[in-house]
Amino acid sequence: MTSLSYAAPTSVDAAVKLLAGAGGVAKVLSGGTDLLVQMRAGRVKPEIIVDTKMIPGIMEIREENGGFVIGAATPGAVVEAHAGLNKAWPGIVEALDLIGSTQVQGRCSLAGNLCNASPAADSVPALYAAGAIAVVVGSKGKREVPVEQIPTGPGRTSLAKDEFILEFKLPARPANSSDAYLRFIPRTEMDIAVVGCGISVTLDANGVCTAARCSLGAVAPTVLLVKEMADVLIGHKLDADTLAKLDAAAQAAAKPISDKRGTAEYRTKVAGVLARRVAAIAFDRAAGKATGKTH
Amino acid sequence: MSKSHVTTTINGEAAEFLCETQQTLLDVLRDVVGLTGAKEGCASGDCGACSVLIDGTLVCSCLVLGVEAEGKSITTIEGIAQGDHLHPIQQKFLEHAALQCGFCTPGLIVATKALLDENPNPTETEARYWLAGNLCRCTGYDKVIRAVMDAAAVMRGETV
Amino acid sequence: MPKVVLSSGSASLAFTGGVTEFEVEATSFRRLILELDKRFPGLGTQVEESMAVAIDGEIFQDAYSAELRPGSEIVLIPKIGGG
Amino acid sequence: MNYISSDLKVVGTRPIRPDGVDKVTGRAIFAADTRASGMLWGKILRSPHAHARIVSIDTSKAEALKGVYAVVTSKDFPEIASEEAFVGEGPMNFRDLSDNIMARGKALYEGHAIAAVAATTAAIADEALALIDVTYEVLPHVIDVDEAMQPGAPVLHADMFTAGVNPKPATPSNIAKVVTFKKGDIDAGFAEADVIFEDSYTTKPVHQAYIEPHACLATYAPDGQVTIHASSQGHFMIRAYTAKLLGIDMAQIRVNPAEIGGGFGGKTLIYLEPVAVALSRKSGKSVKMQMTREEVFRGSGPTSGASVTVKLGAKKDGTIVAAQQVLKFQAGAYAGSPIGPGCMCGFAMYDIPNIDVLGYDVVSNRPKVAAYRAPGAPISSFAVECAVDDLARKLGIDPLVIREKNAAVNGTKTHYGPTHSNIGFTQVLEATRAHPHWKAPLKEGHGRGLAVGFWFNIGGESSATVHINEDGTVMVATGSPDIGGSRASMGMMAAEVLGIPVSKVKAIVADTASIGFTFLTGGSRVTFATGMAVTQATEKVVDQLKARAAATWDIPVDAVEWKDGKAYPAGTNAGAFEPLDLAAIALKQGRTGGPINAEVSVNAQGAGAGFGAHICDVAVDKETGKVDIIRYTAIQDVGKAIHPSYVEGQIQGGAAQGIGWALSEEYIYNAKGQMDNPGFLDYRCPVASDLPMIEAVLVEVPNPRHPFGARGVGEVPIVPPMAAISNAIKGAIGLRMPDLPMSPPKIRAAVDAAG
Repeated sequence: MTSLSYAAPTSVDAAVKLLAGAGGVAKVLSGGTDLLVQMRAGRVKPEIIVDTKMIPGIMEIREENGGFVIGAATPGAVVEAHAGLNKAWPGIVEALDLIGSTQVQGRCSLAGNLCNASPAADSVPALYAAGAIAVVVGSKGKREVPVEQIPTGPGRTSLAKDEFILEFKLPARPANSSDAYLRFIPRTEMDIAVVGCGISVTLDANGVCTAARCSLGAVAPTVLLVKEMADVLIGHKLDADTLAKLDAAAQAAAKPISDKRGTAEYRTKVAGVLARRVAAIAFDRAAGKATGKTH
Repeated sequence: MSKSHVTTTINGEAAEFLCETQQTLLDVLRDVVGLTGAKEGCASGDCGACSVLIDGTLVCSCLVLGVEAEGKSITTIEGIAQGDHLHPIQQKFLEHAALQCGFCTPGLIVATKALLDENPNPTETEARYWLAGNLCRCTGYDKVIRAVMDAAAVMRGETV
Repeated sequence: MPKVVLSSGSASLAFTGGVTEFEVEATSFRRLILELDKRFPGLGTQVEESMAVAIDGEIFQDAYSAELRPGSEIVLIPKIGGG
Repeated sequence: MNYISSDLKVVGTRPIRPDGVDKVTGRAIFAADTRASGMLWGKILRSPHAHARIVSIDTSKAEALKGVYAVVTSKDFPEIASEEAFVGEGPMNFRDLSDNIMARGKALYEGHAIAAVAATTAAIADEALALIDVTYEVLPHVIDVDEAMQPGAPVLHADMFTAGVNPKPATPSNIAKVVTFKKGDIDAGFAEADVIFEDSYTTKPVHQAYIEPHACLATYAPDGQVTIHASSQGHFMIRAYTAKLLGIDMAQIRVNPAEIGGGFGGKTLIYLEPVAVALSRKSGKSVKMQMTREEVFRGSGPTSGASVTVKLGAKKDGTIVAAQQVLKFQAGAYAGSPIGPGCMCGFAMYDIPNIDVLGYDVVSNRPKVAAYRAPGAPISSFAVECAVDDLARKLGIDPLVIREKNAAVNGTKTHYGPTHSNIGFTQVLEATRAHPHWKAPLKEGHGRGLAVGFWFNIGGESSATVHINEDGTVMVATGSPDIGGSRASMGMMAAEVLGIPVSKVKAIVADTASIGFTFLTGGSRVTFATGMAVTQATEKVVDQLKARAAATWDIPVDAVEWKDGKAYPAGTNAGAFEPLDLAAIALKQGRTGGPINAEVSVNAQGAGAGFGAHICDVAVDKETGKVDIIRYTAIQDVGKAIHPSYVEGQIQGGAAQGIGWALSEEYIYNAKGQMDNPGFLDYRCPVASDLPMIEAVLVEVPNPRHPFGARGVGEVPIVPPMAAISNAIKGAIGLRMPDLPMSPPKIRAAVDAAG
């Protein structure tokens, strides 16, 4: 049988060298909550596992230029405990919090969730809506990539074999800005999203939206950044008419399949429902009206 | 096949073991170290029966590689009681009949310990969401939640 | 004489040729089984091996030692298991 | 003796269970925790096809792999003639069972075992499985029950001619059996009805989903002696099946009952043990086997899915005068769905003069069904209890009133024959009416549902021994695997009879070589039947204790009475002696006549039927179709709660499983007939945050057949939930959800369809 090796490099360079030097499949291990399941099921058969958690800074959160830098392997539980992130990016925090159980929260990471490239990943729509930047490292050095350019299809990413994500950058927030994420699942916990929606907005003093980014999960082969939804919001308050248009824009953007988690028709309708509900939370938060967890 | 040598701490005591890379921490605990208290219910992180603490953080040991235990401190169900003195969580699970078959119980107790270490005064809803990753098919969770809330009160010194 | 009732339209009717009610001379369940086999070959064994009976309303999974009164009603029903 | 009216000191209290500390400290040994020196790991190759002829199996490459010690296929198991037997739960054909554990000729479902290997590590065993070369001829398959009954459907068994129809059919089909039950004159009944209600319902197969996967450790010694450690609901059942399927004498097989991590009926069948023994026989080494969760779903039995119609006729005042039901049950790949009890239970809660029930047992390309809590009754009752609710709506009658009006009482003759006696349904309905939940105001948009349920409960064969230790403590051993705390209740009944604290009694589960035959733990029979054996054995021990005291005092034994753990002279005429306590008699037992112990085996009859009523409040999100359970109350006649905590636990657990069945659990198949959701992620059992507290209300109408009045408890609570929830949803949004699970997409579609 093929032997599987393991390395836990303590520098980016060492990690990149290991990835570049692998003859067969090399897998980056951060939280392992997807990788180990896939290995167990025989869906991936790596030759080497490169555990990146010993790389300095990769498990930390720091503030930089008024924004935040989140180490790629920072576990969900650590992100959720960070007061600054909860205040500035509650949507990202709640999205990451929705991945798996408390046990999974002890391990799961933004990078893993993004690079697993599932269209139903919970934290990814929130990252898209936030306009997060992934800092990618590899043999050719460092590059900054908008997160929506990382996944290219189910289970596929734009990263080269010798590349991995080191950290995520979240921009500084203007006043009256916030975000929110909701997903729909049949149970209260432990399910994969049937539909997910992330929205980030900035309002003016009158509650009129001046900037917005909207995303949908589990309704296409990858998470979608939906400009048409943002266009509906920008320049408007969240009144009944705007909500109806947002609902319609979300439904129009959704191109889901029918599978064991839901029918295409159902997913399309729920995409509209969630868009309305998420927008309401994001607008309230941006206006300083609501905080706290949604469950 | 070459095995890795891992130096770690298990239930407060220094431990060493040899394992293959693909062996999970659960496999290692059960088949190499001989601690069978953590159970395999799914091997995919969906049932929580294999819950352990790594440096105080609650994880599914089926989703951790054995080699990742290097330098860490692992707490399993076998390390929750102090000698023959049961932890209040264990005592309350017994008093409230919070187990029937007992297969999910080790995982539930380890997860409850992590909850109460972090949040000594959880609401019922917080306890239910925290424990959502620990499937129990026998009890309907009613008596489990009662035991958790009662254990929390005892640990806060409010009741005995 | 005790009365035997086949309330189920199951395999047992194949033994009786569709007869659902008849009387049997027996004072014990054991005797009843023997009489059933005599009258409808195979039925007694079928009842003993894979059926339960209700004697005067009470279900017996095994009625081997049960006594029958002259007016007893014996209903043959499928054996019951559980989860 | 009967203690129903006695002043009880132990029974009815809530002591800590004897196996509790082991289970909260991780010490308890389940089957997967057992080890043997030099043991191998056994793994099973399973069919990827729903229906296929096995053309050839080439195991040579697997056998040649280093570390592989044995490979077995169906050729390693004796061919068995078609023979019906009642060994486990329900009638079982041994030939089918043999085919099910190792496919012979055809693979009948995805997950059907094809071959097995034993190797030094699990990883090598997995690798060996991949080297087994199986040539299949894929056949058309059928999954759905209604489709399986159609003419022209792929036929699974060429020798299956529907039983129960006259004359015998000329061609084989997938309909194994037809069952009918009739009472009164159904046509006359409908003719006199003022109102008729009729509807159709479907349910999906659901798995028992015990958290512990099947596991065993087997050793076939060179002298032919077999030792098995197994997790099962009946180690005598494991012995019987293993003996039969391998042609080994029972005396050569010893089965040790490991702790069992849940069963709910699903561990009343055998899957691994004969395979492990065959691998051990071939390899000369101990073999351990453990299913993955995926194998549990694909390869072990869920309960039936079904298609059901119900037609009810009633007078204007709510009196139901006619009731008709047609049930089509999926049996899985082999005959033997719980169609019988399904047909019997639906209307068992009611006193209806004219009843007609028709049931079909239908095979299709799915895993063979296994028992699951009150097998058949939840499916049948879901349909009936939804129909009764809608009938009440049509009549403008309160849902509790229509059930009170038509409730079965003592003396009600059922449509399947027996007459109800000593039942507590009236008391259950009284407790329902009196419960604050029934009267509590309902929030805007919420709905409240009520449903009732019935299960026979069973008795059967049980053995128990009671030993007095030299220090006066007591050992109780039974042959019943303890699945939910029964060791506690066995010890409590013995302590009560002896008049000593339960802390002085230790109850264990003995292996097949150490105790008399005991039927498996199922059908809610242990507290009833095994409890009866324990009580009688303890009484025999008390007789001996009295005899020893009598001998010590040199007085007649009937001049001694036993009270509170001591022998007393019975009245002043008997003489003036200081009472002798158990410890004092125990200390001298060797010299006063030898060790004191007793074994009793019973075949208990008259288990005492159980009835329950569940009240459920729900909130429905009409936009997403999601249902939240807001409040849940389960009321049940339990006869007498020996250990009330574990009785409540049975009710709460059963209700929770029913909630999963109602809302989220199902087997989902793809077009190839493969299960699409074989894991806890997408099978969706309820998690802690899905449920509210479940209030269990114990109604105690004693069962006169049991020394303490106990009835079976574990089955009834899974019967009412599905209808209670469907009825609550109807209350909330005005729509009937007749198809399980009532999942969000179905509810949203129903809301949209209704406009």
